[in-house]
Amino acid sequence: MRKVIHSLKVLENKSAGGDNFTLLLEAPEPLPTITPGQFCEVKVDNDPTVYLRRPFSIHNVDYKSNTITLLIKVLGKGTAKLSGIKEGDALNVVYPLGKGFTISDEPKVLLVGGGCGVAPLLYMARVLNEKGIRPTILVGGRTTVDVPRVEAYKEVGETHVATEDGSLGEKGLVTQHSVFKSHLADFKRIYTCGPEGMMKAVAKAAEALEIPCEVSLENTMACGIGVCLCCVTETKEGHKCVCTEGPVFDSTQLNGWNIDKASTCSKPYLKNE
Amino acid sequence: MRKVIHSLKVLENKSAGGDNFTLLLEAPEPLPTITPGQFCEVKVDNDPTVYLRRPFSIHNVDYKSNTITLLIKVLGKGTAKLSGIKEGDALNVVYPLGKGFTISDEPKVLLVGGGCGVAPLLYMARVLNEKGIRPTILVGGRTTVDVPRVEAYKEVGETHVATEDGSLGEKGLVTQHSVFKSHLADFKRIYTCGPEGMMKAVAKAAEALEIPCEVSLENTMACGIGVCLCCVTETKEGHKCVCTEGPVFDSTQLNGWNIDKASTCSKPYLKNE
Amino acid sequence: MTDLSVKINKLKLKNPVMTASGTFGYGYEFEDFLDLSRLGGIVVKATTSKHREGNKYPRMAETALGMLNAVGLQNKGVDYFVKETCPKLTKYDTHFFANVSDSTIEGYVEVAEKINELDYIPGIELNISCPNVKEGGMAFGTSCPSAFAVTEAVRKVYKKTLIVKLSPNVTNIAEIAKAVEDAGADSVSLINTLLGMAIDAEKRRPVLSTVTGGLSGPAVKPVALRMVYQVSKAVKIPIIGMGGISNATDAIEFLLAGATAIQVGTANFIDPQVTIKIIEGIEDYLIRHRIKKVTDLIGALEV
Amino acid sequence: MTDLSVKINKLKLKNPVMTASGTFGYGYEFEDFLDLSRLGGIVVKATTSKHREGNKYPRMAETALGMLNAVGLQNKGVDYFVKETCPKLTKYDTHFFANVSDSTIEGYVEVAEKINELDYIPGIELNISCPNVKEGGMAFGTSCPSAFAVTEAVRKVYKKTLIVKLSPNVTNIAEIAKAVEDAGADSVSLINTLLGMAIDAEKRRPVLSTVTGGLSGPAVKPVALRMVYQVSKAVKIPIIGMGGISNATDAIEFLLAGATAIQVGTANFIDPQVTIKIIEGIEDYLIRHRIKKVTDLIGALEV
Ligand SMILES: Cc1cc2nc3c(=O)[nH]c(=O)nc-3n(C[C@H](O)[C@H](O)[C@H](O)COP(=O)(O)OP(=O)(O)OC[C@H]3O[C@@H](n4cnc5c(N)ncnc54)[C@H](O)[C@@H]3O)c2cc1C
Ligand SMILES: Cc1cc2nc3c(=O)[nH]c(=O)nc-3n(C[C@H](O)[C@H](O)[C@H](O)COP(=O)(O)OP(=O)(O)OC[C@H]3O[C@@H](n4cnc5c(N)ncnc54)[C@H](O)[C@@H]3O)c2cc1C
Ligand SMILES: Cc1cc2nc3c(=O)[nH]c(=O)nc-3n(C[C@H](O)[C@H](O)[C@H](O)COP(=O)(O)O)c2cc1C
Ligand SMILES: Cc1cc2nc3c(=O)[nH]c(=O)nc-3n(C[C@H](O)[C@H](O)[C@H](O)COP(=O)(O)O)c2cc1C
Ligand code: FES
Ligand code: FES
Repeated sequence: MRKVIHSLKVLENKSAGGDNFTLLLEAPEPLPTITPGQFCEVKVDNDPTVYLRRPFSIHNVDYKSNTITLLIKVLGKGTAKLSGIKEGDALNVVYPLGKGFTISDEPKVLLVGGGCGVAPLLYMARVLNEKGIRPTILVGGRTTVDVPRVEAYKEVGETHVATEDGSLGEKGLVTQHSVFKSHLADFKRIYTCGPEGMMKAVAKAAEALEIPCEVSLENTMACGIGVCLCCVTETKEGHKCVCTEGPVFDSTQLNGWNIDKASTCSKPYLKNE
Repeated sequence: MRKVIHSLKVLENKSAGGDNFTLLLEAPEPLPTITPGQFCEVKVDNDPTVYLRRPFSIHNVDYKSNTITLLIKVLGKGTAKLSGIKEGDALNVVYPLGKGFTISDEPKVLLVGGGCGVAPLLYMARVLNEKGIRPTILVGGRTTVDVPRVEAYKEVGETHVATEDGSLGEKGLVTQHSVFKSHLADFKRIYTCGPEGMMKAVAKAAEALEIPCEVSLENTMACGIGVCLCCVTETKEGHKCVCTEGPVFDSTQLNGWNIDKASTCSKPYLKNE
Repeated sequence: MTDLSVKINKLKLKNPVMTASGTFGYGYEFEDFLDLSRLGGIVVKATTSKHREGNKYPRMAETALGMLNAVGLQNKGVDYFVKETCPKLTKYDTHFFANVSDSTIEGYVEVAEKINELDYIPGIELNISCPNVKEGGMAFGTSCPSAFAVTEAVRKVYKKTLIVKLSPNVTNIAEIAKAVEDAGADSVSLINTLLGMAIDAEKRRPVLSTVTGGLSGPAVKPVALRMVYQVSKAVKIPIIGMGGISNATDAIEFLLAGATAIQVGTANFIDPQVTIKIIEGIEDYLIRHRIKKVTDLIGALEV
Repeated sequence: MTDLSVKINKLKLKNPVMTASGTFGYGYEFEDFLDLSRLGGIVVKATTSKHREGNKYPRMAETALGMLNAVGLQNKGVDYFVKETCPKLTKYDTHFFANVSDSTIEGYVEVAEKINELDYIPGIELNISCPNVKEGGMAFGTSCPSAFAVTEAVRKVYKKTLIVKLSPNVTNIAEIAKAVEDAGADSVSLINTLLGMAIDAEKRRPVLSTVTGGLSGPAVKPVALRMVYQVSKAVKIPIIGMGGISNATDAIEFLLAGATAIQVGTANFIDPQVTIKIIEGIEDYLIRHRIKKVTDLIGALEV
């Protein structure tokens, strides 16, 4: 898969509720082939406090209109700056990066997302749809605004919601949702993305049932292309780069995830914060 | 004179020909008292390559509308960034700074400006006007666009222009202009601002005729308020801070100005560049 | 109530926020912008035994989130300081520290002795780390024996709080800190500027008249923080940390790394009111984290 | 025609723009972004005698126009490098340099000996300046005797171009440069990263698993430039300069300060095509200034 550096044109910057927003970006030439779960590295301009690029999953791809969409949660300086980007502005983006989800022909697929971790699951579901598969999607967050774009998910899969405060869907964590608790064994493939605490719980349950489970990590990155070795995660075979050997890993490959230094998305999700 | 830090509102950003533009800025509370020749320190936001504030002369003051105007030439990173500032934006400015021109009751006054060095002379002329004095103003530059806002100067004084290529006014340097060459002795006060080469030539001619001549220096500055001691110029009494003991100095006070490390405005003015 | 006070030796500061020498003049230059009596302390511009003209212009170069300076200790000498400057400082309710510099040990001692006589100057900061003078200055701060010698000599004549300001341009700053502690310093402050250089590629010339100069500002913060941390493991005397501090978060990082107080330098040029914002930001942080006294943050890094 | 070629020892580079170890992988990771054969040279990621897992995550912290890293020499060891990696490099028309690191002199010698056998590796960069490993690494680069010893030992077994990479975390880098020149180095490269630290004030913890790490990026440029200048006054062998170079102007500044070639590190992360832009920018500069050969810029600073 060829990586490109594009100056993408911002067609739309739309709020997705709470701190979340989507950027619709148009490529200057035909899009490269993009696999669900892959990400891009975005240069944040005009901010003296932001030096490195910022990684974001590719939330949606439309080869026809030659656009990609990002779903971003404002977390700090870079994402705050990006949230103010205007229609017509340009965004320098390196993509597509990393190894995405494995796509099989199994029809019974569960996608589990937490907070802004849902981002890559939309494109994943769409690609599954193209293969005739309608996945079950389970998304969770602390409260309604932490579960962005539920309507979009409903279009591409049977979507269930869990919120900790019960303001949307069932009350509780995704792993406490009735679908997860009672029907997990029905699924042949599980894909999850979100706070590491959640992903670990999902992976554990999946492993107990011997269901293949892929998780998508969000380690901090400097290069995004496998050369700085800053983004490593510990696996059964030693350190692996999340940016090139991931971000998607088979859950059984990983060991010693460090929950509290974990993913950026943990904030809205973990209870005691 | 009390110094303030204001978030000034940009009412207008207007081209003044060539690389020059003016910013009309509104203060959030009554303007402090400002003397012609004083300057301000502007914070340039959203640019990772600009860290320190940038000094600019105060080009005009209107106590009624509570506004000041800056006349700026795009020279590098900071001025380029400022040239893109939009109506409604805010600009963080520390002002008024420095010691301005001495204002006397002498009616025969000559103001000599080169390139963007004309900036402080407009407000100077207006203040003279208020005292009933209509100064003679001589401005020069390489070519027409390097002599910004001639129309504004015509309103406040008898204005003459010299351009090196003869595209506007007389051909040649300001010191070769007929007013300068033939009528210098008529004046009782000379004030000059612009490239140091020009100011030196003006000062030399003035000194020869024993006419008091004040020059306005543009040394690079870090603080603008007399604490870093970076902006010094050599005077008969040792190093003096341009930001607090200047920027205006009596020409006879100064020694050893260093022409080639000179003022920013030298570029459009000096011949062999 | 949140307690912001800290102690440097026996001296109590109302809060840990001081201003760094050479970046805050003699304080009164900032009077229009803030109430000086809110500051924990003010370290004034370097004073030497004799009047000094400093280096030639240009003395400044802007760099990536930082600046180089090559002022070279321009000042009117200690006698002027004692007679003319100090009397102007007595009206403010904060601690003024003199920054003492020179080219020889005798010079340092002379300045310290004279300042020792001033009632309203409770301490000095011995600057053995100025990179911008040909003789002395930084040279004293780059080897243990010379750092020890100058500190010891000054300690003999100086009876009040003696802070020694260390140079970051060394292989092992902890060693130097230990040497000055052994020589009797009450506190160390760090870092002075990192030796750097800027070139004008178009003119093919150094930007500074002195070719090299001292780097300060946000760019140096990671190095400063590391050095404060290293020194805090090596000495028992209180540390005053500085280098690139521009906001309350930066200040808190230095406290966590082991500093008892902090100094704000170059950031004063960008925002003359930054010190007040830092004081208020530290207070907010303490309240938010339910910490009663700022001293609980000192060295509280969980490694 | 403008001549961009430079020579390191007897080795001719097509232009002075190289990539810095640890920031450009083994080169081929950048193949989608640029034509590697346009580069003056590529220094690959550090190789040690044995496979190393490196430090724990997190290994990175963003700082003011810079970053800290604490990778800790993660690599698959010299045997893997010789057997698996090197064969992949032969197809590119540029010079690949191995970056040799270890914890002991024997380790350095072992790696150098093995790489000496590789036809298509014309030189090594001896990394005596890695701040991110507990043993060896930077320790070798912070004293003259140890820098001399490791260089001398490697020189005995390594017959091709030997570049020694210096640490900036020293009081006097010119002295160390002189020591390695005396020990037989063909060239010195500088600077490796400055030791720094980052703290998460909210969590009250260091950001890096190793507490301290190496600072790189634009923030360090003034220090790097000064050190290149100082070293250029001390040694006769060619200098390869680096530290924060992000554009052609930066590169030219290093050449003017005395570097024969330059390396681009962290800037590759921000713009993977930056090296090509730098090469083109240098050429533009030479044309604009009517300079025929880039070598005329080396050390051409008018002081
Ligand atoms: C492969 C990958 C895919 C991602 N996809 C998305 C996505 O689709 N949508 C989305 O909103 N976010 C996504 N993220 C996270 C996103 O990159 C960060 O939220 C963003 O970089 C934060 O930048 P900032 O400048 O706003 O935060 P900063 O101001 O840099 O940091 C704010 C706080 O967050 C912490 N932090 C920053 N980045 C990370 C990180 N990656 N991991 C853990 N802690 C971090 C910092 O340490 C700090 O405490 C992804 C990350 C990765 C690695
Ligand atoms: C008291 C004072 C009043 C001024 N009034 C005006 C004014 O009214 N209008 C106006 O357009 N400009 C004025 N200037 C000059 C103005 O401050 C500079 O042009 C501006 O700071 C350049 O910023 P920059 O970021 O665009 O340039 P940079 O990108 O920082 O620099 C571009 C080039 O210009 C050089 N340079 C930058 N500033 C100066 C300086 N002050 N002196 C000499 N060389 C410099 C740099 O070394 C570099 O080579 C004044 C300066 C002073 C000190
Ligand atoms: C313009 C300038 C002048 C300085 N003069 C002195 C001085 O006279 N004595 C001294 O000990 N330090 C001096 N310093 C160093 C500062 O006090 C401080 O140690 C350094 O700038 C790092 O802090 P900062 O990054 O917050 O500026 C000076 C710094 C600057 C920028
Ligand atoms: C992530 C990272 C990894 C590095 N790894 C090495 C290394 O393995 N060997 C080495 O000699 N230098 C290493 N360096 C240092 C760089 O080669 C270079 O000396 C330093 O980053 C300064 O240059 P820069 O500011 O252009 O990045 C590394 C730097 C970074 C940022
Ligand atoms: S981010 Fe650089 S190797 Fe993964
Ligand atoms: S600019 Fe700081 S003293 Fe003048």
